[in-house]
Parts: sequence; structure tokens; C-alpha cells
Amino acid sequence: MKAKIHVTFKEGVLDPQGKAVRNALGSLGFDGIDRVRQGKFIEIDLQENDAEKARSSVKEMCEQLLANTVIENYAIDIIE
Amino acid sequence: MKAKIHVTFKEGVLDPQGKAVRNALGSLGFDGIDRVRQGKFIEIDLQENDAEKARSSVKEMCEQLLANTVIENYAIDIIE
Amino acid sequence: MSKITPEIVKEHGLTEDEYDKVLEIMGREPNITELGIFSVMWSEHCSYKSSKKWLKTLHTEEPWVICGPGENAGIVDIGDGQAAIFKMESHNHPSFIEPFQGAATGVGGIMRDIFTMGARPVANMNALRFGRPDHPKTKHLVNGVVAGIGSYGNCMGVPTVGGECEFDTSYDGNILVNAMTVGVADTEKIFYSAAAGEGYPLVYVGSRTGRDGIHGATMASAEFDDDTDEKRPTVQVGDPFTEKLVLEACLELMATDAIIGIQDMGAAGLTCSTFEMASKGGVGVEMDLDLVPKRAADMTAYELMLSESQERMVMVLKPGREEEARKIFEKWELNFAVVGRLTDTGRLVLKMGGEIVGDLPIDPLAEASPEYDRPWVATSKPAILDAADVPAPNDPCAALKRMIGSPNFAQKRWIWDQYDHMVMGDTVQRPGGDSAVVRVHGTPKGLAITTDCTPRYCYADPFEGGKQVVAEAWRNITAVGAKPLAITDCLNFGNPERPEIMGQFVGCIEGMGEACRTLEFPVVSGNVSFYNETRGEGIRPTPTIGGIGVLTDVAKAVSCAFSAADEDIVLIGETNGHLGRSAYLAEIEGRDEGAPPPVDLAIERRNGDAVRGMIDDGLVSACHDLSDGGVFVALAEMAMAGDMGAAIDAPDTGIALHAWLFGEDQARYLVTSRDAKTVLAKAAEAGVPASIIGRTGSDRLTVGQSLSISVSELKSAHEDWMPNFMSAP
Amino acid sequence: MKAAVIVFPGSNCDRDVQVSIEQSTGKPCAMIWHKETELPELDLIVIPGGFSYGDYLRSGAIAAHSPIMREVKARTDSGVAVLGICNGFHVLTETQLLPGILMRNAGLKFICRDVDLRVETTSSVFTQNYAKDQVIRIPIAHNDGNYFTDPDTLKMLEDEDRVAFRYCDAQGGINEAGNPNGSMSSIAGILNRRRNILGMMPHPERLADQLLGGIDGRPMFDGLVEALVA
Ligand SMILES: Nc1ncnc2c1ncn2[C@@H]1O[C@H](COP(=O)(O)OP(=O)(O)O)[C@@H](O)[C@H]1O
Ligand SMILES: [Mg+2]
Repeated sequence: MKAKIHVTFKEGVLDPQGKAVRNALGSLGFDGIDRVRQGKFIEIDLQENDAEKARSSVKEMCEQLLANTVIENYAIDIIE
Repeated sequence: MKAKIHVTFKEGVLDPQGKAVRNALGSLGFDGIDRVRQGKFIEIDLQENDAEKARSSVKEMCEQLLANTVIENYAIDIIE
Repeated sequence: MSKITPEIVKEHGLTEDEYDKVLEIMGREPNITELGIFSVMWSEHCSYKSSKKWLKTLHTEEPWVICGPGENAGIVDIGDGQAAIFKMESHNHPSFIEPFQGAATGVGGIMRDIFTMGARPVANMNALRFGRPDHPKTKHLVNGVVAGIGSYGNCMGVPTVGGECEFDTSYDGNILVNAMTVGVADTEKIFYSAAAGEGYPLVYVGSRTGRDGIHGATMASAEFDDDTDEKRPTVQVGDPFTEKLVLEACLELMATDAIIGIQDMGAAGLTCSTFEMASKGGVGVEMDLDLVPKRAADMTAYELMLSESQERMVMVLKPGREEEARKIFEKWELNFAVVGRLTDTGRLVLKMGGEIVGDLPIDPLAEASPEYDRPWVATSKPAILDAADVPAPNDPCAALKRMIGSPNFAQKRWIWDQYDHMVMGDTVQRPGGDSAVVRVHGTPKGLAITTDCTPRYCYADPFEGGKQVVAEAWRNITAVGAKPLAITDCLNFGNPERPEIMGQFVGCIEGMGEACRTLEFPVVSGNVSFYNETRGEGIRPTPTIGGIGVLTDVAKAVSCAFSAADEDIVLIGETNGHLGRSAYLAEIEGRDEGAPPPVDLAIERRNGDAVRGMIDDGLVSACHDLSDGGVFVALAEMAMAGDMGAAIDAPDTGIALHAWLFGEDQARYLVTSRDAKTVLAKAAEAGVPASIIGRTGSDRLTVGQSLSISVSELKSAHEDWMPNFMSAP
Repeated sequence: MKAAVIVFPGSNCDRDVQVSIEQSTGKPCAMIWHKETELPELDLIVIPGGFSYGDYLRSGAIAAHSPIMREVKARTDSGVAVLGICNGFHVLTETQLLPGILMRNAGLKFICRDVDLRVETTSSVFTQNYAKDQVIRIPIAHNDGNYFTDPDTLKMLEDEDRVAFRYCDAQGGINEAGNPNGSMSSIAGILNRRRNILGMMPHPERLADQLLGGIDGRPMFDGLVEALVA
């Protein structure tokens, strides 16, 4: 199975990268952009075949390492 | 509309982040991990209401700024 | 086996004649892997086929040279059983295509060349040349290159202590990224690449081999055309963290006596490194490619041999020491694999899946590597420009301000702030001065390091320009009080198949050679980068010089900053007001004319030796060599660095004031002293012209009664350009 | 004083801080590989700067899980002093020995330069040799030094006098101009509640030798030696 994980800043946490990207897009002439947020995307190939087990193990990985839950949220998708 | 963009290394390009995360997960005792890839996840809130126009403008952003197509691929999802 | 068609040969960058030679050496048609190996071994980048003839004429020996050109880096003795090991290398083409990774892997590559020889890298330098500031790509390239250099050096924990950054339209389509590393080793613990010992194990360590950078060496040997953007060859991604581990593991293993020979994998990866080791040691190699650590299981022999994946090394160990070595690399969490053995066949035999997939004779291939005597035409000597043909500015202070606020003179703090220049705790003189100075760890000694080149001069007169680049590096080292030891060079030129470009190359080499001999400042390592062209437009000839010198007492080093008020300022050397090809002419008049200033090497030597003596005697509180921009710019730089002004007497020399202020006569220095009488006496003793031109003090720089500008006004012009340029949309 | 420096793969200021400590103690300072599971008898543990594991995921995140960190935690509980500099500060926040997190610099660039710091508290073994409100000059060198925490934690840090250093201007003023990386409330270094752990982004070991341009870092090491004489 594959796990796709999105790690993003929590609402209220300043996202300087997102802001910088937004400004850069603006100066390239792209208008009509309200907001840009930048996060991390992590893809894990797992040997596990049981989706539920895969999810709970990936959740553990996120809690322990992949996200810092002081400032970050994570979302997990388990794919076939 | 919202655009969700995933920027990842092309196949064959070294992904040092992914490698480091994989090793770290291994030493935390998570087994059965074949591969980890790490990329960027960018979310853009657009004023544009036409999905086709939004997509083509975001594609332009990716080509010009958000991805370096020498080593990176990008995928765009346009959401309502 | 696939048939090698003329198209395949051409794609591999081999000429018909070269391919005939391949057939002759092989005695049969090569397979694709073998062809690939010939192609990279005989590429310009690896074989130096266009430059070899001329490189041989360089001056490479002095008593303190331990190892000159021919190894991974040059080595000089710095006393007390220690050696400095250093080299500069270009990563121009990859940096243009992918500035961050291109520049980063350039830094990674040059550091590997240094620690391969047993030295701990102690300082990095970078010499950068970009297109004109308003070229649409420039800002993006500056951003990426600087971030890339920083990311690699910072992560390695090696300070980047200096460099250069110039903007010129001739680099619009072809930037230059030249990186230099200096390391320190014990003279008893230097490692070379020659392999020896039949049956001895060949060991691969570091990162796995992936499909990246295949044909990097051939890319570096081809010029860009309009569809470069489309071709987008694979650029390698660097992993500085892994390289830091490779460094520590190698140094740990080097502390034992298990290694016979060691070589990093740079351009042309596994191919070039095994060939070099084998041909230097006069042995054969049998390698089992199944044992090579790979990123993808299905990699072909061709890909494995040609990959330029970073952070990899090969070495030959003493038999029976494999386990000891493996333990060290495993501790550092690195791959370690015995991939082959040395043989007495003189051949490189490659096996995969139990079959022989390549079998090439080592010496014939290396010896037959092409060497061209390319046709060349000498650049015609430009006429000397009379200073009278250069109008005087209405306001010399305004001209000064414009110059020091122009892209090429503006302060480059925006760059060096992104480089950790203090890690390792030995940076005595940080970026911004004439030479960087780093203490040799745990000793009172210091190394002075500089990079220099004046392409304006080299373009106008390659021979005088070639002399000047070496002289300027020598002068910069002298200006901090160090004894110049040796140089490395990075020769960046256009297409050598064009006789006028080859003429620039020959001229520069001859000039450099002469300067190296007279100044006893030999070339111990270097690199040639040809084909720096886009659409037939070559860059200006840019032979970048990296020089090093030694201070026996680093506490005696002086900087260029005015350090106290009421000190005399002494101008050392002869001033004639040479304005041809000067920065003044270029920046203020927009003209690129005349002959560059002539360099009299005997005078250069005499003046520099005198200045160094004065510094060593403790007579000098600040010293700055004169180069671009002449006396006035140098005074401004000393004032800005020390946050202190100076009052300069109106010169009484018969030279037009603007020529006196901005002329670029060579072999000159400005020094400050509390004891100018002794300085003048020492100069007279050595037959060196010297005169007091003014005194330090106040917060303004003034000349005579009428010219005056505040130091803070100069500073803001000087400091603001780069950050403003980089932050402007 | 017995001191040790923890070495992670990618640490690169380990030797620098060892030099500074040995200069102040006149005694050898041990280097401890992160895979060790036991520590010798110690008065001070230093977690040095650098790029542990390349800092590819989040600075300090992977190092925080190294075997030695369990032992470091146990020692802090028994009162041993722990100094985390730069990447060491990251490791301390990731192990939650100190609150908050260090995000990318607001300017998104690596910054290496001397900065002015105001000493906010002298009541710790790390800062006792400085004067309160003293302005000292110490270098920074980091990509991720932008201190962030929630408002309650910030208030707690302030109420408990746990901010050790703030970035300031040359006159000691706390303002945006003196804040190089966007840190919340200009925070450059903080203490734990027990005051035996200091995490700071600036590198005191880099200006503890006159030849390198200054010695404002020296009182920290000298002070530790005085406070921790064993
Ligand atoms: N311009 C030059 N001047 C002096 N030596 C040079 C020059 N160019 C190359 N060399 C020497 O030739 C050898 C091979 O160089 P190179 O292929 O760049 O090294 P590497 O294989 O380590 O990358 C080195 O010893 C280098 O110092
Ligand atoms: Mg090499």
C-alpha cells in the first residue's frame, strides 16, 4: 500500500514560505491570488496490505516524527 | 477556486529528504517501509471561477516558479 | 549486441577519427557500455584534449610544492609537518540549468577532491560571474547559486570565507560558478589515488548510484544553443548531509593504515575514478557491477559506469582490512561494498549477471586519449589609451560614489551572509577584505586565501591579463601579511575550436606562466572549462585564480580597515594614472578601450616583498592592495571598512587628478602607520617608491581643499545596491 | 566541571564548542556519539550546532529520537545543566525539553552574522556572569531560528523569567530592526522551568577568542565553570 501524507501549518501559524511564494507570483504578474500555503507532501510505500493497519501505523509515524503537532496538522490517505 | 499542487522529484533524481525520513522511521522501529519520497504541497486560493482558466494559469505558475522542471514534476488539482 | 552506428558515435561526442582510434584499441567494435566509457574518458572535461599542450607550459614547481597538477588537488608544505591541499573547479553549465543544485554539487565535488587526499577541508571560496543585472535570468540565477553554495558548505560545516561576484553581459547566457576548497593535512598522512597490489580489494563507499547526471562530463564539454531549455539534461541533486558523513568516515579510516589508494567519484563517476586509479598504479581491475550499491535495481552497466551520482568514493584497501573499514562506514550509516579486485592484466573488466559486459585495456585508452594542437590566433594588442582622452568628471566624489555603488563594486554581504563563514572557529578575517585568513587549527599559523580575475584585462590583452590575474592574487595575499605559496586556476573560456578563443587561452596561459615564475607562485592544481558559449557568443576569457599564502603568526595579519585616527597613509608603488580598461572608464564613461595596465613582475615582486616585510615588522596597521578603481576606490574601501575617514593631500604629481585617483597602475598598496618615517625608510632601502598621501581621521573622505564626501554616504551607496537589487520585484 | 558534547551525524559545531569549553575549564571535554545509551558522570551536556541528519524533515526532529536523548532527559531531571546551541536548541524543542519551535527565518534565507543580544535574566548558571540588560555581540548562523510558540506559553516564559536572551539593536532596544529572523517577541534563547536547560540560536562559542573578533561568549563558559565546580 501507499500512504500519502500532507503536513500543513495549523491555522494561525505564520507561513513565511507561503507568503514569499505569493509575493513572488505577484511580481511575476499573476493576479487574483488570495492566499498561498506551503506544506510538505510525503509518500510512503508500505509492505502492509491491510488498510486499517497501514493507517494506524502511519498515524503513529506522523505523531512521532513526520509532523510537529505544536504547529502542524497532518492528513493521511491510504491508497489501495 | 482552490488549486492544490504537488511538486515531487522526477523518477531517478536523488531525494535526500525522503532518504533521511526513511532511515529515521527505520530506526524508530517502523518496519516494512519500501520507500519514502518527500515533496512540496502548495495550496493556492484563486479568485478565478473558471476551472480551465485556473488550471492553465496555475500550470504557468508551476512552470515559471513553483517547480524546477529539470528535476521536479508537478501535479495540479483544481477544486471547485 | 547492439550495433554502433555513426549516429550513436556522434551522440557520444566522439569524432570519426576518435572512433577509428577506439576500434584500433579495442580490435573490435565496442559495445555500448565500452563506447560510453571512451566517450567520457575522451571528453574535453576529463581528457583536457584541447588544453593539455598548453597546461604543460605552466610553472608548477617550487621547493615547498609537495604535489603539483595531476592528482585530485595540489599540495604545498606549510611548515611544522603540515600541508595545505587545495583546488578550484567549475560547475558552470549545471549551474546555469539548475542554479541551486548545480552550484551545490559543484561545492560538494570540490570538497571531495580535497578530503580524498586526507585533508580536512578548512575553507571554501567561490568565484561567481553572472550576466548583466537587468538580464531577465540574472536574479533567479544569483538567488539559486548563492543558496546552493550556502546549503552545501553550511551543512558540511566548512566555512565559506570569500570569493568574487561580478556581473557582465558576456555571461548572460553562460554564468561561471567556480568553487575552491582548501584543506589541511599532516604531510605524513597524505593519500594518493594510485592503486597497487594484485588481488587487493576495490571498495565502493558512500551514496548509492542512481541515474543522475549521466553524461555530465560530455555536457560540460558542449556549448549551449537555443534549445538548451528544452534539452534539460539531468542535473544531479546533492546530499550534503551524506557527504559530511563520508568526510568523517574517510578521515576516520585514514587515521589507520588500511588504505592503499583512494579517489572520489566526480565527473564520469565510476569510469573515471577506476581508470585513474588503475592507470596511475599500472594495474588492472575486475569489477562486479552487481555489487555496486544502486538506487534502482534495473540499472544497466552503461548507466552504472556513467552515472554522476554524488557523494561516492572508491578505494583500494590492504587485503584483510575490509571488515575494519566496513565497521567505520557502517557506524556513519554509509554504504560499503567490495566491488572488485585489482589484477595484473592491465585491463578493466566489468561483470554483471555472471557475464563480462565490458573489457577495455587501461593504458592504451588513457595514453591514446586525444591531444589537439588547436589552431589559434593571437589577440591583437590594443593601443595605449592616453589619459588625456578620458574626460575628467565634474565631481570626482560623485564618480566615486557611483562606482562603489555599481554592481561590480557594491558590497556583497547579501551573499556572504548566506554562507556560514565562521564555523570551525578559526576565521580570523571574514569575507570583505583582500584575502580571507583562517587560523590553522590548534596552531599559531594562518592561511590567507583569495580568488581573483579581471576578465576586462584578459579580453583586451590575454597575455598582460594573464600576468595580472596571478599578480593580483599574489598581491592580495601579501596585503594581509602572508607569504604567497601557490595557486590553483580555473580556466573558463569559450569554444576552443575557434582560433580566436584558443588565442585567448594561449595568451592567458603564457602570461600566467611568466607571472608564476617571477613571483615564485606555482600552479599546483586547476581545471579547464571550455565551451562557455551561447549561440556563438563566448564569455570574456576568465582564468580565475585561487591563491593561498601562509602566516607563521596569524596574529600579525592586518586587514584593510582604517583602525585608528591620525595615522599616516602611505602609497606604495609608482603611480602613472593608467586609465585604459579601467573600472572608471567602464563605469563612468561606459567605454571599454585601450590596453590594460602593464604588469612589471620584477617590480611587483620587489614592492610586495617590501610591504610584507613592513607588516611582519609590525609597522603597518592597515593594508590594502590597489586594483580595480585605483587609489580613490581603495581609500573608500578602507574608510568604509574602518568606519573612519581620511584627509588626502591634493596630489602634486603632474598627473591629471582623475587619472591619479582612478588609474589602475599595478604593484601598488596603501598602508597606514603610526611610524611612517620608518615605512618610508624601509621602502627607500628596497628601492620602492613610497609617499605619504594623507592621514586617517574624521567621518569624511577628503582630497585637498575641495573634494569631500562622508563615509556614511559612501557606505550606503556601497551597501544598499545588492540587497535592493535582489529584493526588487 | 565535567562536560561533554553530544555528536549527531551532521553535527558540525561540536569541535568549536569543545574548544571553548576546554579553554574555560582547562580540562578535556568529552565527545559522545549519539548512539551511546549511557553517559559518564557529568555537570554539563552540550548539544551543539550543525545539521543533524541534514535537517531535511524539520531541524532537530530526527536527532530528537536518537538513543542518547533518553539519557540526556534523565540527566536533566537530576539537575545536570544542558546547553543547546542552534541545532541543539532545535533538538531540545523537538524533544519537548523546551517549549515552542523554531521555524524558517522570516526572510527565508540562511543568515550568518554577528547580532546584538540583550541579556534578559542573570538567574541561571548560563547567564550569571552577564549583567541584566547587558548588550552582547554573538554570531548567528541558521536557516530556522524563528522562534514560535502559543500565546499562553509565551506569557508563561515571560512570567517565569525564562527568556534568557532577546535580539536587540545596538542600544539594547527590542524592535523589528534588531530581530534578524522574525522570532516571536525577539526571543533568542530560553530556559526550562528548573533553569538547568538553555536553548539558544546564537553561537557563544564563536566569539570566545579575541583573535576571532570578540569575547562576549566567554562569560557563559567561564560562568558555567564557576557555577559547576565539581
Ligand atoms: N588549468 C590547470 N592548471 C593546472 N592544473 C590543471 C589544470 N586543469 C587541470 N589541472 C590538473 O589536472 C588534473 C585533473 O583535473 P580534473 O580532471 O579537473 O580533476 P578531477 O578528476 O579531480 O576532477 C588535476 O590534478 C588538476 O589539478
Ligand atoms: Mg577528483
